[in-house]
Amino acid sequence: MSSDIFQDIKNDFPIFSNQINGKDFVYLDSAATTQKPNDVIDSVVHYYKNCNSNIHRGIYSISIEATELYEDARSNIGKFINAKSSHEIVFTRNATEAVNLVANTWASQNLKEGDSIILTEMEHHSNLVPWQILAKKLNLKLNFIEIQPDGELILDKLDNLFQENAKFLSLTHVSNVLGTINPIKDIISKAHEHGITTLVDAAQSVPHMPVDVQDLDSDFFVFSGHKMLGPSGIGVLHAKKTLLENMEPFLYGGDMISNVSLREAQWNDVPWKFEAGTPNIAGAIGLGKAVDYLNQIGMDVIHKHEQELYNYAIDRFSELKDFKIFGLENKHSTGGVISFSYSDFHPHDIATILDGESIAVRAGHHCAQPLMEKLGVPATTRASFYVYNDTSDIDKLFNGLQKVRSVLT
Amino acid sequence: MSSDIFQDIKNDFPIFSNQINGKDFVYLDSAATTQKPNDVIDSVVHYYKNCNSNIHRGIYSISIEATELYEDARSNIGKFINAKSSHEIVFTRNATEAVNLVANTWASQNLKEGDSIILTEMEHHSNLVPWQILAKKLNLKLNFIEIQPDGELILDKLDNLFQENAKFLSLTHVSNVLGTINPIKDIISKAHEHGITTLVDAAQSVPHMPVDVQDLDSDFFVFSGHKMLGPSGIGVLHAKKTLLENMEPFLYGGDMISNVSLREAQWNDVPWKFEAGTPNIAGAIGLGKAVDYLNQIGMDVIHKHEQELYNYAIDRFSELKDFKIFGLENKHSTGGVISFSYSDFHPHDIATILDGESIAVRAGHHCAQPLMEKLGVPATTRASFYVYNDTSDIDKLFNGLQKVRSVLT
Amino acid sequence: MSEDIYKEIILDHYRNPRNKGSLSNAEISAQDNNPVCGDRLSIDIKLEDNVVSDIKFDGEGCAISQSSASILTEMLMGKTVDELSKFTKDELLEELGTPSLGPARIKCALLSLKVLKMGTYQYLGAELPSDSDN
Amino acid sequence: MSEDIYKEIILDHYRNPRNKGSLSNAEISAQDNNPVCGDRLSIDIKLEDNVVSDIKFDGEGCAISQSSASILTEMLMGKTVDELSKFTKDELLEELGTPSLGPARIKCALLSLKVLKMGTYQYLGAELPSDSDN
Ligand SMILES: Cc1ncc(COP(=O)(O)O)c(C=O)c1O
Ligand SMILES: Cc1ncc(COP(=O)(O)O)c(C=O)c1O
Repeated sequence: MSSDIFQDIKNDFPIFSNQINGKDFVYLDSAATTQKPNDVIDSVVHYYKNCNSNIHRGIYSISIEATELYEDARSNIGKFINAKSSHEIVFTRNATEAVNLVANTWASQNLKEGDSIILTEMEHHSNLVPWQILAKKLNLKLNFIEIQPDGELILDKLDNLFQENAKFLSLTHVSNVLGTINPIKDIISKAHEHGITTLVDAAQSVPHMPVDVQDLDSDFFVFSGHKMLGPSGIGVLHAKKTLLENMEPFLYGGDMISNVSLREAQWNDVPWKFEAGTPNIAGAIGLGKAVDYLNQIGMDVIHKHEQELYNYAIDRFSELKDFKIFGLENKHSTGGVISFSYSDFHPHDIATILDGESIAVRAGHHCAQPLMEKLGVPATTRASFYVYNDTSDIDKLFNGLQKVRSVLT
Repeated sequence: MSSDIFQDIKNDFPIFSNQINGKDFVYLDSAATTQKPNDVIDSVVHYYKNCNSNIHRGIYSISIEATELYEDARSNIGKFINAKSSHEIVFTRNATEAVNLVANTWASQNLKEGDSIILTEMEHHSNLVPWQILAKKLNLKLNFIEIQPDGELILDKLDNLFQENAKFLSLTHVSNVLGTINPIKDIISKAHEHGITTLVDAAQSVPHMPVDVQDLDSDFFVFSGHKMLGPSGIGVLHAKKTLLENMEPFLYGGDMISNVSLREAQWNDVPWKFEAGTPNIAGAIGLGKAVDYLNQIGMDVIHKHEQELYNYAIDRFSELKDFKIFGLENKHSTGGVISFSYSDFHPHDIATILDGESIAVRAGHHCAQPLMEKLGVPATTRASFYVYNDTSDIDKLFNGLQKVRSVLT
Repeated sequence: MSEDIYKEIILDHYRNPRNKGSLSNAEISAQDNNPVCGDRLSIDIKLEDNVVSDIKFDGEGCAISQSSASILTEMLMGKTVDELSKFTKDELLEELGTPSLGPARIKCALLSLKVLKMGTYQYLGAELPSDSDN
Repeated sequence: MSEDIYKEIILDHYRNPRNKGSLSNAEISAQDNNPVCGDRLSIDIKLEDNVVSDIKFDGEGCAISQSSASILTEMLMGKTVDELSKFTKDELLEELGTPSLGPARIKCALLSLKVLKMGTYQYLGAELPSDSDN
């Protein structure tokens, strides 16, 4: 492979020291969630064992330490995506909550009856259903950027979609089913020409490639910590500061206020205005450490690693009869995801039989039912890669797929 | 003390094996957040090291295992508060989010212009500000159950408050400043006679005393995991199942749906309908373990332990000049919380000087500014107890308070 | 939770489904699907004197759901409507030979039974008993 | 983060605040509070030929905020308005003798400076420069 960094990397991830079903564990479901390196687990444990306390309002030493760790994590994550200021980083539970936050605040305040929201046909349910509901509530129109059979967006009709009533565009950076990297910088720039505000669902891009929110010029930008080596229950909303400052809060309660009387309240500064109640402190700290770990390898190195794995896999799987990779012709793939069909074997049977070989892949609609419909299948099997995967994992998947055929025919 | 269980209990909590500022650590801020026992930390680590994966949709072994752990935690927590069914337990980030969930769903759907919401003057901001905002949005009235100087609710005017337009009552079970245990069973029963739906903020009761939601007959009931030995970032909404079933969802996205097309979606069953996106899996699992730990001791034993500490503290502190405990005359105190003033020393100075002695107490408004106003102080100093505290902690606090006087006079 | 659940009987019925197709004028007829995996299943039953005289299933889906449907149709032939309404999931799972199917796949195995129950209760004009939760 | 921040000078000014009170007809006058801890502070300044000729502070709060205000008033006597507007927090913190006050208490120490700046900028008709974040 491209880099020796990946040689012994599985040792950093304690889950790979276990045998599962008596065999070495092959994890190929990182698009759903990623495994955690010791650094991240240790940082969570360190917080619990050494400075576990509530933040922001404590005067004593461990609370000051915890507050610093929490806010340092915010800065760290801000730098990772090149945010202009760490005050543009709002901690949420996950990407889903971040999308809902924007739907309930900025979009609810600024969109009016007759306006339209532009989405794509390849959105994850989390970047689709919140807009369906908002559209019903405010009488908005939803319009979709369609996709070609190879999984690329059809962009030559953008000028039609970006007409007068279009006010908001929410789209995924990378498809969680096909791995397509959408040319969001161009799309955002065109959207801005039409005065359209934009949200990028970066749940599948930030973990896998270098990303620069200032360069992309996105207005809102969301991702999940658990998909990038980080802990459970922490996600991020990035937004331009002036947007955040002009938005009403999302949830109300402790910590997001500056002053409260029985009938009135004033808000804290951004980003805290959007973090009501005691946050997932350990989660934020762990995500900061995950970013350190990723930075040590380098996001460009990770991106290249996954593309090499992808090419190796495509090559190997070409030997399999009736094996079809969705979006294979697509030239803009992260390399992190392979969705496939295999003869007429049902994805659930494939996944179950692979599990018997201690290989974890996902089978189902991947929270993208409209895309499944477009692809003409009820479900696919999906193998997805990350830093800890190597060609031996792909070889084992290859052998597993042969086993599937022998069991089912 | 009452029970030998508490003899060596500090050994279960790794934070107490550290010295802080060169001295044994005395933690007296459990009302803000509690320390974590090894059992809880280990359960989080176990998840990350052995079955870290996304839940509900995975077909492979570790995902099945993680799903079981997550759903077992739900059952466990349901039993802990004697919920009728584990399907009445919704995981949230914290108590604050749970209150906001109800404000944005049930209350938004069912309250109409002119209706009134009843609160009390001792609410935490998290059970106050969401209702202020909803009241503004829907033109509702807010009415407050007042408190006496000793910290008890004035209940003889309830009949006036519970008049025709009163439709919703949201009140705290135990005050986080005064420790007052409100007679919520009676209040709820009276509210129900008037057709008033109820929410109980149990953030300070569930951790400290036996609680039975069927006996209390609350409609909605919220608490936070981090205040009961559980991890960061996990909280609970309990609600009667028919209420949950008739509520619109709160957040939209993956996992809370059963079926999605480009323009329509159907919802999953309760409680999953209210858990959009990848949840805090490790958090839920850890909270399940916290409940096991608390059960091993017994909630009645914990309650008694805290009351013994409280009585011991009151006794010792009576020797201090100009030392005033707020709500001391109150006969219904958990025993978990002592808020005090001490001469004219400012709470921040008290807390800072105690920190120098490695004693953590809280100073400030405790997210209850209206209550502070009622008490006629800008802030108080608060010491709060939990399972791991003992009389030696109180002795050290006593010595610390003498040091405060010697530094500041 | 491994290929062990693909017992011979399941694979046999998966490869050679029995009673596949549909019946016109069936007295009992129902269908359902599992959107998570796209399994789709319909069952048609003809009755004579309250006894199953013919039965067919149709659908698409995984080996477990389809073979379970095929096996179920064989088990039901000749049964009375009363017996249909009382048929238990344990009977079906025992016949499948995979009692420890695990939570991820058990829904697949029980889809056919769910469809049977929907149809039978509808025929009887009764309400489907809901699973007890917890 | 301990009692070490209670240096002699702080305790001296806490116990015996200088220039406490208010001035009528002050040219510069401002007040602010910190709702988190309930600190409250006002500063009044009389100018003669653009030079501080009298200065008083009033308020309630912790030892740090009140002594810092008292110390600040002593430091400002005789300064020009231009010098007031350029006065830095480092000058004040150095005088307090507690450069490592820590994030939890530094706001207390700087409340008096914040009030001074509010009043001075208002007097000058200029906009208060916002702190750079991050
Ligand atoms: C009575 C009460 N309600 C609500 C809360 C809010 O809890 P959280 O910050 O975990 O949402 C607290 C904790 O500070 C509390 O004491
Ligand atoms: C493209 C995309 N968007 C959003 C999400 C939702 O992420 P989460 O469940 O962490 O909120 C996912 C993950 O499943 C995803 O792949």
